[in-house]
Amino acid sequence: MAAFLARRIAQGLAVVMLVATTVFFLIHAAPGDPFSASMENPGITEGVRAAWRHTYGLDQPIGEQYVHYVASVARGDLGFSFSLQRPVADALGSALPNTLLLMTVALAAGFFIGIVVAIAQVRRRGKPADHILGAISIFLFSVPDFWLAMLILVAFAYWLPLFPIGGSVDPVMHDMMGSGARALDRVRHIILPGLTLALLYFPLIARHQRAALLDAITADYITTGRAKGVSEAHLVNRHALRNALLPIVTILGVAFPALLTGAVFVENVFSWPGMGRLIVNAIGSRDYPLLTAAVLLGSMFVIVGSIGADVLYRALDPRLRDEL
Amino acid sequence: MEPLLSVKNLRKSFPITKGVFGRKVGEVRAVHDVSFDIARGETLSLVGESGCGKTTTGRAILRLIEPTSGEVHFEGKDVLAMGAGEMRALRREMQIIFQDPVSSLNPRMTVGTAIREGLTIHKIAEGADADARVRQLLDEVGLRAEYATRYPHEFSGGQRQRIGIARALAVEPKFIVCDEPVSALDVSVQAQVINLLRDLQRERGLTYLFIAHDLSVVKHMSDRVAVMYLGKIVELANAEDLYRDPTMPYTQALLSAVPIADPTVEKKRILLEGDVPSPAAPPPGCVFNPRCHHPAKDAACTVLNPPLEEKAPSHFAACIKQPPTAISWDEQVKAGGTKPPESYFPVVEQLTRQAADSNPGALA
Amino acid sequence: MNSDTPIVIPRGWTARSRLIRDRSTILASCLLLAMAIPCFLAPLISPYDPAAQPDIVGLQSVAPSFAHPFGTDPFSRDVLSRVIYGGRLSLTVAIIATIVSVTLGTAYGAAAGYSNGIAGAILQRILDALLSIPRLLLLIAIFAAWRDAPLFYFILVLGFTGWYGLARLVRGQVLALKGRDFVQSARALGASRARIFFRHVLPNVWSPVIVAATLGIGHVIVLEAGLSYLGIGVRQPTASWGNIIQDGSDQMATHWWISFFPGMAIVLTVMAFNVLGDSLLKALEPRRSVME
Amino acid sequence: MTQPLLSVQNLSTYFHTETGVARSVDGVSFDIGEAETLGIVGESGCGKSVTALSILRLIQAPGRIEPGSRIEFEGKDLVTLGDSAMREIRGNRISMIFQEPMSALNPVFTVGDQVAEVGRVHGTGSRRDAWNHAVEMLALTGIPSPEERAKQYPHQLSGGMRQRVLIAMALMMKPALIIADEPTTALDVTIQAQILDLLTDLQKKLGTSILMITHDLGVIAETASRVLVMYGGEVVEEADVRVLFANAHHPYTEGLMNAMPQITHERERLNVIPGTVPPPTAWPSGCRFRDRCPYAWEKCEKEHPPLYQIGERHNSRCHLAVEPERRAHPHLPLVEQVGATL
Repeated sequence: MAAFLARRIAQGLAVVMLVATTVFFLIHAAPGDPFSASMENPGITEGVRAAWRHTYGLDQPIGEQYVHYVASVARGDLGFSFSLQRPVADALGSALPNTLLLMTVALAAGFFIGIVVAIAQVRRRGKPADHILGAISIFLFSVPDFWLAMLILVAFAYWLPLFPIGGSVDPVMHDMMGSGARALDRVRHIILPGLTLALLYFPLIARHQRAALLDAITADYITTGRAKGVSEAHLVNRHALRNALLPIVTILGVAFPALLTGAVFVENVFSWPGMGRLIVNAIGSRDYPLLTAAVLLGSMFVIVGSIGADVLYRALDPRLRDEL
Repeated sequence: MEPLLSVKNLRKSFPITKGVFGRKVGEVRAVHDVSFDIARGETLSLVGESGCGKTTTGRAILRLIEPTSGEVHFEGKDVLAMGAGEMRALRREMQIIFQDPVSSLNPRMTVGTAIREGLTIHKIAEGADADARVRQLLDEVGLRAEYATRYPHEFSGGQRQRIGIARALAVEPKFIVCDEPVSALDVSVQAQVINLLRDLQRERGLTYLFIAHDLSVVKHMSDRVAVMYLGKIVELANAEDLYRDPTMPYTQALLSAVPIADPTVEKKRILLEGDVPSPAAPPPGCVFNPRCHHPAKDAACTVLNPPLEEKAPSHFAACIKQPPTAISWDEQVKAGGTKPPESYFPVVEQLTRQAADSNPGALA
Repeated sequence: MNSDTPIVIPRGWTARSRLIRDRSTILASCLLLAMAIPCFLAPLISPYDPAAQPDIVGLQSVAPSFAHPFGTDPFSRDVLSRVIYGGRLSLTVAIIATIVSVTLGTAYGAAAGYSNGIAGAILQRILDALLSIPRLLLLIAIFAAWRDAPLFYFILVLGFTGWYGLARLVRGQVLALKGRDFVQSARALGASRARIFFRHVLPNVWSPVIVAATLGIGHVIVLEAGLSYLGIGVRQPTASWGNIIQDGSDQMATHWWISFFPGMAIVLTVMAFNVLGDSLLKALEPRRSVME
Repeated sequence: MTQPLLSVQNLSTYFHTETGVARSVDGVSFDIGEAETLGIVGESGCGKSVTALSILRLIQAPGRIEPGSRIEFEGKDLVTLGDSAMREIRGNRISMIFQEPMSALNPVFTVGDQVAEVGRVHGTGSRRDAWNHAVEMLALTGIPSPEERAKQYPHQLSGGMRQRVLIAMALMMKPALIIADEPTTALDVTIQAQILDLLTDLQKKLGTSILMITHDLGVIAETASRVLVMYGGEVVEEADVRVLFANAHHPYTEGLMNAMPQITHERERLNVIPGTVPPPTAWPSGCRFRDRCPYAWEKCEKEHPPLYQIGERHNSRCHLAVEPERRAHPHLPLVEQVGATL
């Protein structure tokens, strides 16, 4: 097990360095740089720009910049954000917990809804309920993330003002609340973005789970179960589900990037102070260090997700447990 | 006369690897020191239970699986030393028929194109000439010529097996490896294909290596039979001799296990204990010793490697407890032997004879 | 009357007839045509010039009416015309980008699956690495830097970042095919590696490729919309479904029609592609029917 | 004669598919007595497995047991029995052994757990009791060190061991009837011998009746006391085992016996039944075997043959029963020549 983990982590680190290199060159090969954008301000002369470039080392040959960059990343130093005027690691560090919170809520809700919907569909397979749930799944699967977020925001924060319009806490009152009220305030704020993300996400789970369940309930061991006198409900809930959950675990690996993508848009629409918002804000100022770091962090998410899925799969499947 | 095909000490092992760098931590001995000759026009059968290495042997001879070591000579030519080009040319002489009639035909290729492929590759015929040959081949295997334009999924298992045979025959080979060609078929269809294979052999002077697990089919098809167990040939003899006087205790058990379609026969069966050991960890000495029922079995069997030796004229078996044997009693004692070899032919032999006498077949 | 009497497998079980009998396939195809035909006939049927700003004050963000069925946007442009022209662009971008990624993915996957030994292992490792890059974040970083790149490059980059999943799928298929008896049978006949590859392996990987392409187009439409919404995709004044939504995003609560109609256009089109891809999958490979 | 344990009367199971109605089992009747082994033999597509599944009502949509079918067991009609009452019978009074021991076992539960589940569903004792009972049953089927084996997963056992697990599962509640659907087809011949030996041994010990379904005439000859031969969803011949093998009447039975190579016989040439089994959506009119039959004449096309009684407890669905002289003039050679009949 330890050897397996060590191998996967080593592979993951190699991948992250590879990604860092690719992104570095893709970005630095672009014409212009962050400071050529601020043309409109006449107070900023070419001399000022040169000084800035010097400060951030952008005037050095690209090879040297790369060596310097790789060395920093290896030390864990992700650079200094031009636009935020603070170390990238700091900025990401304060945004990450919010994103993780949102993703955890969405992951849990998405998996829960997805599995429940799939079981409902399989129990009523071929009947109208199955088709309706399937149509809803495919609809939500096709909706652009940001558009759905906008609709939900407008519907439940403006037209029907049940929830706050954005942020993770009430900007004015939060600091003055007692601990119970603060918790409630946080819950009120996370419901809309969390729900949106879960809605975008559950079709992926539901569709895989439904297929896996259908595979499982046509398996021979289900017939054996019936021949033993086991009830249909018990067959689905115990025999089939236990087998069908296995392939779902592997989706975790695929699901992470999907969730991250969703988070970028949903955070923006709901002004959620997370990584996604940070990234989008960095677009306008061409904040290279921040953008590169975001891609690296995203890769790490994906890698950790897939390692987690592998470990979980091996733990759940007795056929693979011996190989750990 | 020189044999058509000669196999010497053929070995194939598959490595078991582990870790990032594919470190080899062991190997599966699929085929271990297999040797035999096949004469022109003969059918030699390889028979044994699943995992005994019979299919690997067949494919290694054709180099569809690259053997680990050993020699294969076809008409005196060293097959394993050939380069890629030479090997491709030789494939015209040696063909294979597969077990699974579903998987052995390309689903996106019409029957005609599939049969024609060999003609094109070896530039045997093209155009109208090739069409005519395809029609003739279809006819020869008992299918209608119009079927050339259809796809494999439109045919039943038995028909597909005929198509596979036509495809192999197209290049006019001298030698065909029949890898369980009838195992996937129902009894009545199986009989059609068996008869077809025998007729083709007679008409075209073909030589077969017939691989199967069904001992009744093997008896019907073969001139000689080699019994394999855990990657080794443990007995090799003329079909008649082998079925009448099985010498290796494994063969005896195998034959006694075959259910007989005659309720009047009183069966006395040698029931083997347990399962075949894993080919990744074959037992030392005789590979069959943990399950052996020979009364003279002793510690020597777990040490000495029994050679495949001639026990009766042209009847080879690998057992140091069945006389005659070249492994002297002294050697056996030195290896821990306590029971001297003795001739042992349990009930099986009488059983098969009795049955043959008492019931000459309902129709025959 | 011999062994060749009846053809056992009913012809009705073929992929084509399964597809034709499937009601959702027909619905999806009709929907797709209904969306695509107007888009590609944009100059003929569009009521206004999509870039015209007739009256920036009087016609600013007007609600849907007979004259402007989808209303107008903050620059007084007709939303319906922009949705039609935007659709032409969005669809074109998605189709070309998908062609690029399907070509690359099939080629790479086939090469990775068909090469033996070290070459195959290296190709697989590279693929593993590529698969762990989050596509959207990468695209944001690239387009933030290359903000003035022409549309053509935008499409190419979309294509070049979209083939990893398909490559993995194709590689898996090719590996499975290599072990199939009919490939062994071709080898035994003396077929060359090239012949085996082109005659026996490639023709059998088309079905997952077609499915992936169908689903891929839908995916790229959404992706393009997202990037345009963030301001780094298709640029103003050229209309694309994504940037029309952006035009109205600030006033969603008060002028919902600006963002709503292009959004609906995306949903309907993408849904049609997804349903179609799903039915194709069911028809071509009844065992695997999950979108990836 | 005493009341049979199981009496199947006019059983029809059709599959209502898009490509037509598949009449997989079409009017099958038979009885099984106490401690008897009835064999059903036939090739793939003859309806033998569907018959077995129908008895336990394990047919899934689009399959359906047609009205008019009766399956009488211990005084109840299984066709009309309520679902929960039917579940009471499954695994308890009638149990089943399947062909593929690997896929018939759930890969994610231990084998002990799966055997014990039968006890938990039907028993009254605690989980502990069920487990202990399961271990006993595993021991009974000859699994060495059953306590440890019970804690293993199916993939950790060999094919023969898995089949023993299925047998243990079937025997848990000491059922009156075991349906064995090709129980040894997936096994090697030496393992098959072990399993058949075990089954007959256990039957003697426990007095259970067995319905043995197989395509292998050898297995039938060695295990069954009475045999049904099925073709085209119908019983085409039934007789006591010795009578059947000595005196096969139906041309299909006869053809099958002579098509099979046998280890005990020398045969220059195998007899061939030409053609293949027609699809169950399109059985031929009249006799369903007629276009593969060497004796078929006009009557066979026009008239669906009834099950004629031709001897004591020996029936055959063939018009030769009333016109036996036609057997002397087959219009097809009994040993087919390749190419001759194209």
